[in-house]
Amino acid sequence: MPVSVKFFAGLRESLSLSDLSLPADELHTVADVWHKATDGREPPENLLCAVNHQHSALDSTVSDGDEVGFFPPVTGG
Amino acid sequence: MPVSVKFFAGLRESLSLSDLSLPADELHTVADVWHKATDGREPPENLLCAVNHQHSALDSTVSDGDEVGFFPPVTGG
Amino acid sequence: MTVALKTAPYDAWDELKAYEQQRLTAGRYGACCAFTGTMRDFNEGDEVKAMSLEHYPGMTECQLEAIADEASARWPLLDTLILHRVGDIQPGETIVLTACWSAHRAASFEACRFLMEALKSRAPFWKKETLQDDSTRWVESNTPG
Amino acid sequence: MTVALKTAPYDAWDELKAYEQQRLTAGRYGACCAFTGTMRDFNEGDEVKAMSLEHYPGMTECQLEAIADEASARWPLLDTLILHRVGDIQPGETIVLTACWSAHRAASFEACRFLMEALKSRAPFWKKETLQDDSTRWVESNTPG
Repeated sequence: MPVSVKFFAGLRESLSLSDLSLPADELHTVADVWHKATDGREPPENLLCAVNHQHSALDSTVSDGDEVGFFPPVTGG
Repeated sequence: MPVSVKFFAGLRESLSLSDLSLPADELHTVADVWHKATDGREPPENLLCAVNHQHSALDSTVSDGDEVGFFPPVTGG
Repeated sequence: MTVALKTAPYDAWDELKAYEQQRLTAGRYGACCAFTGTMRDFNEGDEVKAMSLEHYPGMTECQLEAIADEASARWPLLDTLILHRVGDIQPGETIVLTACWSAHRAASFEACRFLMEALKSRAPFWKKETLQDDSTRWVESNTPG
Repeated sequence: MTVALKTAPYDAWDELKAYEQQRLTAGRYGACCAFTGTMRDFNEGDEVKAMSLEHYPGMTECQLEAIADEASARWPLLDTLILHRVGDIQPGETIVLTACWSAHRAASFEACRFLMEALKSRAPFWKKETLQDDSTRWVESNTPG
């Protein structure tokens, strides 16, 4: 099962990336997913990440079939 | 001008006193008003007093024409 | 800023909607915190059939206005509403409504809480409950905030 | 407990009235604290003409439900309601509504405040403002609570 990757808000716009599907091989952490999806870009300082809809960190583990989200600080409410 | 005295809630019921008008002479403090109005009863520990609709204490000053209120702890809201 | 005593049942949400439409300018405020206190049908382990709310006419309005003024002095509020029932009340009916409008949420939350705490300790209202056997009792003290 | 996303304008007070009538039992609760966050027509010194609220479908609902569950675990609540707009919003429209019902006031006030603070820091919503000259900008950070 591939890893599904989603970008939101300003990050989606600045990277021109929205939805990706990446082969799970060699993707062990959220950081691996970020680097693969962005061709090795430096992650922004205020980057937020989620794995399967739960807030996560760059060193969180990723498994086959996971959904990984990347987004800037949230501003709802 | 006499001093107007009002009792409320449980205190009104237990003393059987509601509205009184007392000559202002010799009434210098709220305590004086209490003693005159109640024939020298001991004021209850949790007694609250108001002079002209402002929360006051037994040693607060009373003047001609003032309205003095006596009541138990408030329980609104 | 509005403070009013109500002698008949009122719907808190209808009152808020009407007040906001009449008194606030849409787009100017970003936050409203509202609180309703409602009569429960039980208290201190007993079923309560009805309640009567006595107050001190004149002093009540004076104290509620002072409390609303104090909130406006302490927080940047755009408007404040306090409604309070007096007289005979049935279970389920709204007793008190407090609401504060502000630009940002902190002021409205803090001021609305302040209004309720101040009202509960300073506004001259007294509750008398009627129990199932038609006996009555004065409520002795408020729940701590 | 109800969490819902709204794609069209809604009246917060109508929603509260309907929810209370349908879901709460009159006489069982003594306190309700409600908060509304409304779109202002100005922000950071600029006039704002419109707003678009992006969110993370799936994660949004999951986070809002977790926040509501956490409130219920921390305070003795009878019910909790969270509504949040997504999509295009006009100034004056309600963005968020949170409400907590409880027996006594402290729980409803504290839990309602908690819902808003948690929502503002954890729920994946992002505001994009359209200014008078039709330029757009992402809101970078929330007002501190």
